[in-house]
Amino acid sequence: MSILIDILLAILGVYLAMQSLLASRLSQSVFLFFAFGLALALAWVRLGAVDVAITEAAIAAGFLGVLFLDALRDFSPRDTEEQQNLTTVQNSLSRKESKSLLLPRLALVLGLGLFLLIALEAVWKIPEGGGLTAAAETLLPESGVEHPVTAVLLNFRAYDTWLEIGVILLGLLAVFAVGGIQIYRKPIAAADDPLMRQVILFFTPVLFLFGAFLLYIGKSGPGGAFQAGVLWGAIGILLHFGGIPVYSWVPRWLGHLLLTLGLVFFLLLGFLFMAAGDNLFEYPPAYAGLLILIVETLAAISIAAALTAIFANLNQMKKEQPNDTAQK
Amino acid sequence: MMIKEVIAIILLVVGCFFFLAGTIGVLRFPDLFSRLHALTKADNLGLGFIAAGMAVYIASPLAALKIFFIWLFTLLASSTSCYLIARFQKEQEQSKNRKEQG
Amino acid sequence: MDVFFIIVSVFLLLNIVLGLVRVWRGPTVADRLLTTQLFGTTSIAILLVMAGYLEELTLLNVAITFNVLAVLLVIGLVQVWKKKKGETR
Amino acid sequence: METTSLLPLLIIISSIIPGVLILLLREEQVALRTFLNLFGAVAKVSLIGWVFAGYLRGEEYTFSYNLALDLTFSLRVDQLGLFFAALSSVLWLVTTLYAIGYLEGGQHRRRFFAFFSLCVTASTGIALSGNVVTFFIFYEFLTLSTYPLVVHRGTDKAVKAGRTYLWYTIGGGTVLFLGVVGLYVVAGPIYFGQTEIIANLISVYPTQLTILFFLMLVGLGVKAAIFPLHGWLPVSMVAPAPVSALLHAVAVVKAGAFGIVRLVYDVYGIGIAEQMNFLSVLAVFAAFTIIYGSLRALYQDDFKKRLAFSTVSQLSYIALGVAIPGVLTSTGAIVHLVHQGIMKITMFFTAGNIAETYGYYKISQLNGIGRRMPLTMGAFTIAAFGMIGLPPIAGFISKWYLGLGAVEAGSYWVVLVLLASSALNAAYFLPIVYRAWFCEPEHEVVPQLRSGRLETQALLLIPVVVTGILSLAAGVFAAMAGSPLSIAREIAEKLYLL
Amino acid sequence: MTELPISPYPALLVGLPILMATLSLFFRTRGEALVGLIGALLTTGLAIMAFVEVVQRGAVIHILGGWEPPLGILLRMDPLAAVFIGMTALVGVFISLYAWRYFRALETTTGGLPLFWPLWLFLWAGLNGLFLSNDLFNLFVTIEVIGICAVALAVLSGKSTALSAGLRYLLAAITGSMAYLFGVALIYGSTGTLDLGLLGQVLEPGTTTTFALLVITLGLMIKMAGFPFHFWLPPAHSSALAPVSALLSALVVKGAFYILLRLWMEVFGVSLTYAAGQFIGIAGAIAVIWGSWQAFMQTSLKLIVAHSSVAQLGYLLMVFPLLILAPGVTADSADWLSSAWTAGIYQVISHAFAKASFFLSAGIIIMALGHDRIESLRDLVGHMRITAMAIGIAGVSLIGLPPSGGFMAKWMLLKGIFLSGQWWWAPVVLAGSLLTAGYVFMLLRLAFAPAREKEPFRPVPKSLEVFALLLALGSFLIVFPADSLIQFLESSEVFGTGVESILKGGVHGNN
Amino acid sequence: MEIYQIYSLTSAILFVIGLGGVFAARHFIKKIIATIIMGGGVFLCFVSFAQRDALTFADPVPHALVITGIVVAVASAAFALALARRIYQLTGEESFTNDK
Repeated sequence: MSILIDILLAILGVYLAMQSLLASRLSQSVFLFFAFGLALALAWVRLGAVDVAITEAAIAAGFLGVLFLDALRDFSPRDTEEQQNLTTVQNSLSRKESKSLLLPRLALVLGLGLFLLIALEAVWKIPEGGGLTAAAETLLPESGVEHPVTAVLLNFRAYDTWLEIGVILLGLLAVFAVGGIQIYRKPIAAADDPLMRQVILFFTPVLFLFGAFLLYIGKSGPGGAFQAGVLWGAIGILLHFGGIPVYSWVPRWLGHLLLTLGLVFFLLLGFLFMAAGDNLFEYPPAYAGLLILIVETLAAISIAAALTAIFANLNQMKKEQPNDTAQK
Repeated sequence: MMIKEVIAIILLVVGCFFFLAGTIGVLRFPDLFSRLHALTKADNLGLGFIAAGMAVYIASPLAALKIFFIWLFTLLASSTSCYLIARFQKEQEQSKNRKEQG
Repeated sequence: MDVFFIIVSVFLLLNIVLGLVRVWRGPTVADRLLTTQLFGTTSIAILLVMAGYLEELTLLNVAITFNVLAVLLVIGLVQVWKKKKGETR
Repeated sequence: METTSLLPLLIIISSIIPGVLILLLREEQVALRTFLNLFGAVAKVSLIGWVFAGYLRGEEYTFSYNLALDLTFSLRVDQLGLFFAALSSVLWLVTTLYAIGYLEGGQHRRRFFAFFSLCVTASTGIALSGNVVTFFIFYEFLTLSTYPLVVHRGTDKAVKAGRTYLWYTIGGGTVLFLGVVGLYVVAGPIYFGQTEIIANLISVYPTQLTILFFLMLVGLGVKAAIFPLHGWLPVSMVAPAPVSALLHAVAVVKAGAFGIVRLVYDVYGIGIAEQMNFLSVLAVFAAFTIIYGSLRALYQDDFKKRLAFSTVSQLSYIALGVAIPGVLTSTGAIVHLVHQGIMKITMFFTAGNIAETYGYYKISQLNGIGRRMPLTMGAFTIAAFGMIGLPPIAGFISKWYLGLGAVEAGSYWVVLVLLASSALNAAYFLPIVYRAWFCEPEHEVVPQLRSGRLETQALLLIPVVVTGILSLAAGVFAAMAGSPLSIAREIAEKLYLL
Repeated sequence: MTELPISPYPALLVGLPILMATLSLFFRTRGEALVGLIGALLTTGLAIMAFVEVVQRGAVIHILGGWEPPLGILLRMDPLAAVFIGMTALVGVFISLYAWRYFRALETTTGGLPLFWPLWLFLWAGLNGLFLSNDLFNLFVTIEVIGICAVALAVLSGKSTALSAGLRYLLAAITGSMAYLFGVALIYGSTGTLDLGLLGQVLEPGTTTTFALLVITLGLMIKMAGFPFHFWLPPAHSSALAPVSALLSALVVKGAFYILLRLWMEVFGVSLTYAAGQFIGIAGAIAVIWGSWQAFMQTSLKLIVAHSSVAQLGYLLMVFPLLILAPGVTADSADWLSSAWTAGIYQVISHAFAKASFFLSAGIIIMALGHDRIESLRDLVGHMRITAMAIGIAGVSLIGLPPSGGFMAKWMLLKGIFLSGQWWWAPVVLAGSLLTAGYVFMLLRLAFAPAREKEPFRPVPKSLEVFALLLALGSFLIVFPADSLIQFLESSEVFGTGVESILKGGVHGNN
Repeated sequence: MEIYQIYSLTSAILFVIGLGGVFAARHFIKKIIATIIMGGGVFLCFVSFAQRDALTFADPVPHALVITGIVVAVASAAFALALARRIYQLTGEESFTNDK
């Protein structure tokens, strides 16, 4: 009976995914994509992956959603109502064009269909694997935390997590590489909406507290550095919206310090205990819980800083445009 | 069947009704502002009933507090966004009118 | 009781599916925004129901996260549109 | 492999190091460059002399370095290799002298001399290589180091010629590569002289080994300019005279011819090659090339072009000698490696001298040139008579042995080919000689280049006189011990005793 | 596995570059470059020390966090990994030195470029991490690190062509890694482990495994620009800055190849068939011909070099059909395996050196002339002889003429082809060589030709030319230690074994 | 049919939809969305298998992997978005011009 929910959810997810790709307008695409994110988050819940659900909701729907929305402002000159006629003209154009594309399209669809059939058979016939549940269960007491997912993330597979924090920093560096380092500059205009101010002022402490709560609860239940980091990052984004661009208030070195703190501290701690023991990230079991909490806190700060910076840099990227077009 | 379950069922059914009403409103009402109105009012109320039902069902003070907060946040978020959306639409229409006039 | 929770969840899910029609039809950006709002609220309701059904109270945290980020999205969107308008004007 | 010695490596290095150093010098450092060049050339000649003396005492010199798996870089001194190495190092010395005079005041001399050194490195490397892979490595190295020399002038014509040259040689190199790899796969690493390996395998893999033989033959035939693979040779005449001399007499074409000798004698073994009828095919092509090259030479008015087609023809004497089994023909073939080299180099020097001194490039312009440049034309005349096969000049010896051997082997048609070729040789060389000595010059011309009382620059004159005398001496003193003929005979006898 | 000695080097090889990268972030242009260069030199030193360690002690491991697989992650530095790390260090240090000088020279005109150094050190750490990794998921994270760094570096110039090519590259990279990850999910689902060593023992053949193999191979083919998925490579590599192009083509694409090699040899032995090997070989063969032909048709230097990468990577794929044995052939009786392995390794190394040198030379030419149309190469020998020499030498190695590393690769490849009886690959190898010779000598011909008109010519720092030349020479010098290198590799578990396609129990033995 | 199987089948479908989208979609943003949908499919696959082997709790390793994966995918998507926006700012192009 409960399978009905799953079937419905699956259909919803597939439908949303397809529609978000097939939608003729960009804003349609993006909103359907949000909905897809929500459906996916519900799917995680159904599968008992609460950590994943929080992460998905926070970063894939929340953070990425804001980024997409911000991007829409670049991309949708045709989306306003006045220009709908233009869209239909273009649609008919593309229809004419699509005639010549019929054969490759058909080949693509056939190829994908075949691929899908094999994929379905492969996941259907998947042999019983066993997984690592038992192994995680036996080693959990030594890890210093009670929640198995946190234990895997911060202790058993700490190396992956460390690299992942690096990837977030890298994402920021890559964004810098595209648009230059814009975050330390003051933006031109600030918002002056009284209600918005109030909302932001109200939500900032809520976000902070809830983030801290998730960080702390990560020890024993779903939550942890990433979720907390994204929520704290949301503070930065909100403040940016509210006309308080955080980075333009801090000196460059401090901003960079916040950005790299988690990654570097994580590594240095690892090196420290490597000098004592044999291996990187090998914590003495007695202090593991405390160390993990510290590492998580710093990581969350860095993640928050990086996400804010990614958003802020993307948001301010356009300011440079007149210069570039002049060069072009 | 325990008494709290009965209460929960009743509250949930009522909540569902409001949700349905909100959705129908979104689908059927002619213009944005009335749709906005239907959705925000009905859904918040629906969520309130469902939250109340679940609080009764779970019957733990901490969970109840959390559920209450969830409802509160949703109220805040949706009322804010309702206002923001409405104002956004209003401003857009105004600017459109201005363009048409000038 | 479980059956009832499932029915409620399915009902709410169907609600979302109905709301999709509005995303499809538009016609304004604000309309689409509004349906996202609908999705958000309904999802939270589903989460609450599931929290009871699965007896997994941590789902409430998920619901709060949804909540908070819905606000973020809405503010972001409006802000963005306002800025855009300001620039095009 | 029994004794390792650095001497063969030293012989190679003696020209690489000057080459690389010259490349690093500045264009203006003429004296240092000349010194390096001559030092390298002299060092190489004396090292080879030393090794030669040691070899006569019965010492063995091998050097090997294992590159990977069965890919071994191996240098080994044997009689045939030493013979070829001596030829190229001596002629290099002479050519270097000539080039110094020839290019005086020219452009890019640094590059020229550097690649000149690298080129002779490759050539001695080919001579001393101990196995097929090493041979191949140097063979390709030779292609690369001669390319900049061919395009040296940098004119569009030169660059075009360079392109033709490359396509032929790289194509040939690729075919050879295929053959060599195939040989390694079928027979394992083959050292020169280990003919028993193929002899044992021939009954197991007859088809494969046949295919491989012809693949390698084609690869080598490109450089040896056997018809129809000769197209690059006349075109690359645009290169400066010393380069042509080197290409035609010492390095490139000889590498091909030497490769064929190695392939037949030291890889497959003369017995197998004969038994499988490889040789008759080679003989037919060689004979055809001899006649074809001579016929084409008849119609060339460009001096160097005529010489070039003559080279095509003369080279195939070597292939022909290899293709007819017998001690005498083998002797003829091997000795022709040297004889053709010194005679042809003389001729190219002559052409270069005339071009440099009077600016004449065509045969029709050569009326009476002999009176103005008696020494140069004297040397040319000796070389031309040698080519025709008049005794007692070097060319006569080779032809004599080839003819005798052919009779001995019962291939009388070869004698006919030789006679026809000689007649043709006479037909295209004698007019030049006649013009030079007996025709009146059409008009008085002032030489562009003249130093002192000599007919041309000393550095241009000395080499041509030396090689002219050498080609006479090689014929006159052929019977003496240590002459090219006696060595070649020794090599051939060893081959057939084995 | 666990009885191998534990060494700190694997952890340091990943940690140190990242530490230096973050440090360099705190400085401005000059300081950033200095810290970055120091980081590059330190990493090189570390890599050499680690290499020596492996030579002395054999394969070493590092158990991260002290948790052994399957739950934990293991870093393993065996001879194969050591060779790749060593290659990265050698090529990387020259490119670093070049980049240092190059950006200083650029600074006078465009104000310098920030972020090159942190990104490059991150990339280096990612590459080291990839070569050391022994865990399917960890490999995914490292290829993502590499992918993001590579694209970010590729778009550093900020030109719209570079950005467009970069986006294409990034989308291809993400698609590739997602496909790879899908395979990983299926493998984990069916075995419950991610450790390569354990997987090799427990993986069972079946539909799921075969499909996982398919998607993983597809994903990695996209990442390494294997034939049908090569579309992103030429624009991305040709539009980047010179040192970046060199890094991308010399090192980055090799990462995906390394994973492919490792997984096919160590993990997927059970579901590989002779046909699979042939299939990937065909992709490689087409790439060789197509890429060389495309390179031949280009008119700008960097595009020639970039298309040539497609072809040269094709040779790498052609090693696979030799390593997958036909049914009934055992690894002991297949005497071509070490030839095939040597061919692969030497193709990787010599291509890294030669291609890096080629791109660096192209950078020099662009710096001198402002563009890289091939007509501008006229009389290159006259005014930039060292660069001309570098191009010549690198080109010779690409063609595979002796005695270069490329020759060693081609020789061993051809030998393996004949020994295994799969002669049908031979024409491809030869045709590829001839086509390569075609475009390389087209360049050289122009270099020797006289200049038509005097082009405005900006002086270029001599040291740049020298670094390019040293790299080109490197592609020759690597031949000399070949014998000891192969012996060193043969002590590794992977090297010298082939995948026998007789499946476990002989159930799925049909192809 | 068990619950996890619904999701694992869905995961395959999502993956293929995303894969098709990457190739067929024209607009940059849609291509980026397609890659994220692909990623969603892959992560769903991981988690669905984790649910299958649940003892006292579901297999935590896939959950951890998926969290890592989501973050990595988001970082790449942010970068792609930056590129797409920059290209649009500089050239006004919204899709690859020479695409198919």
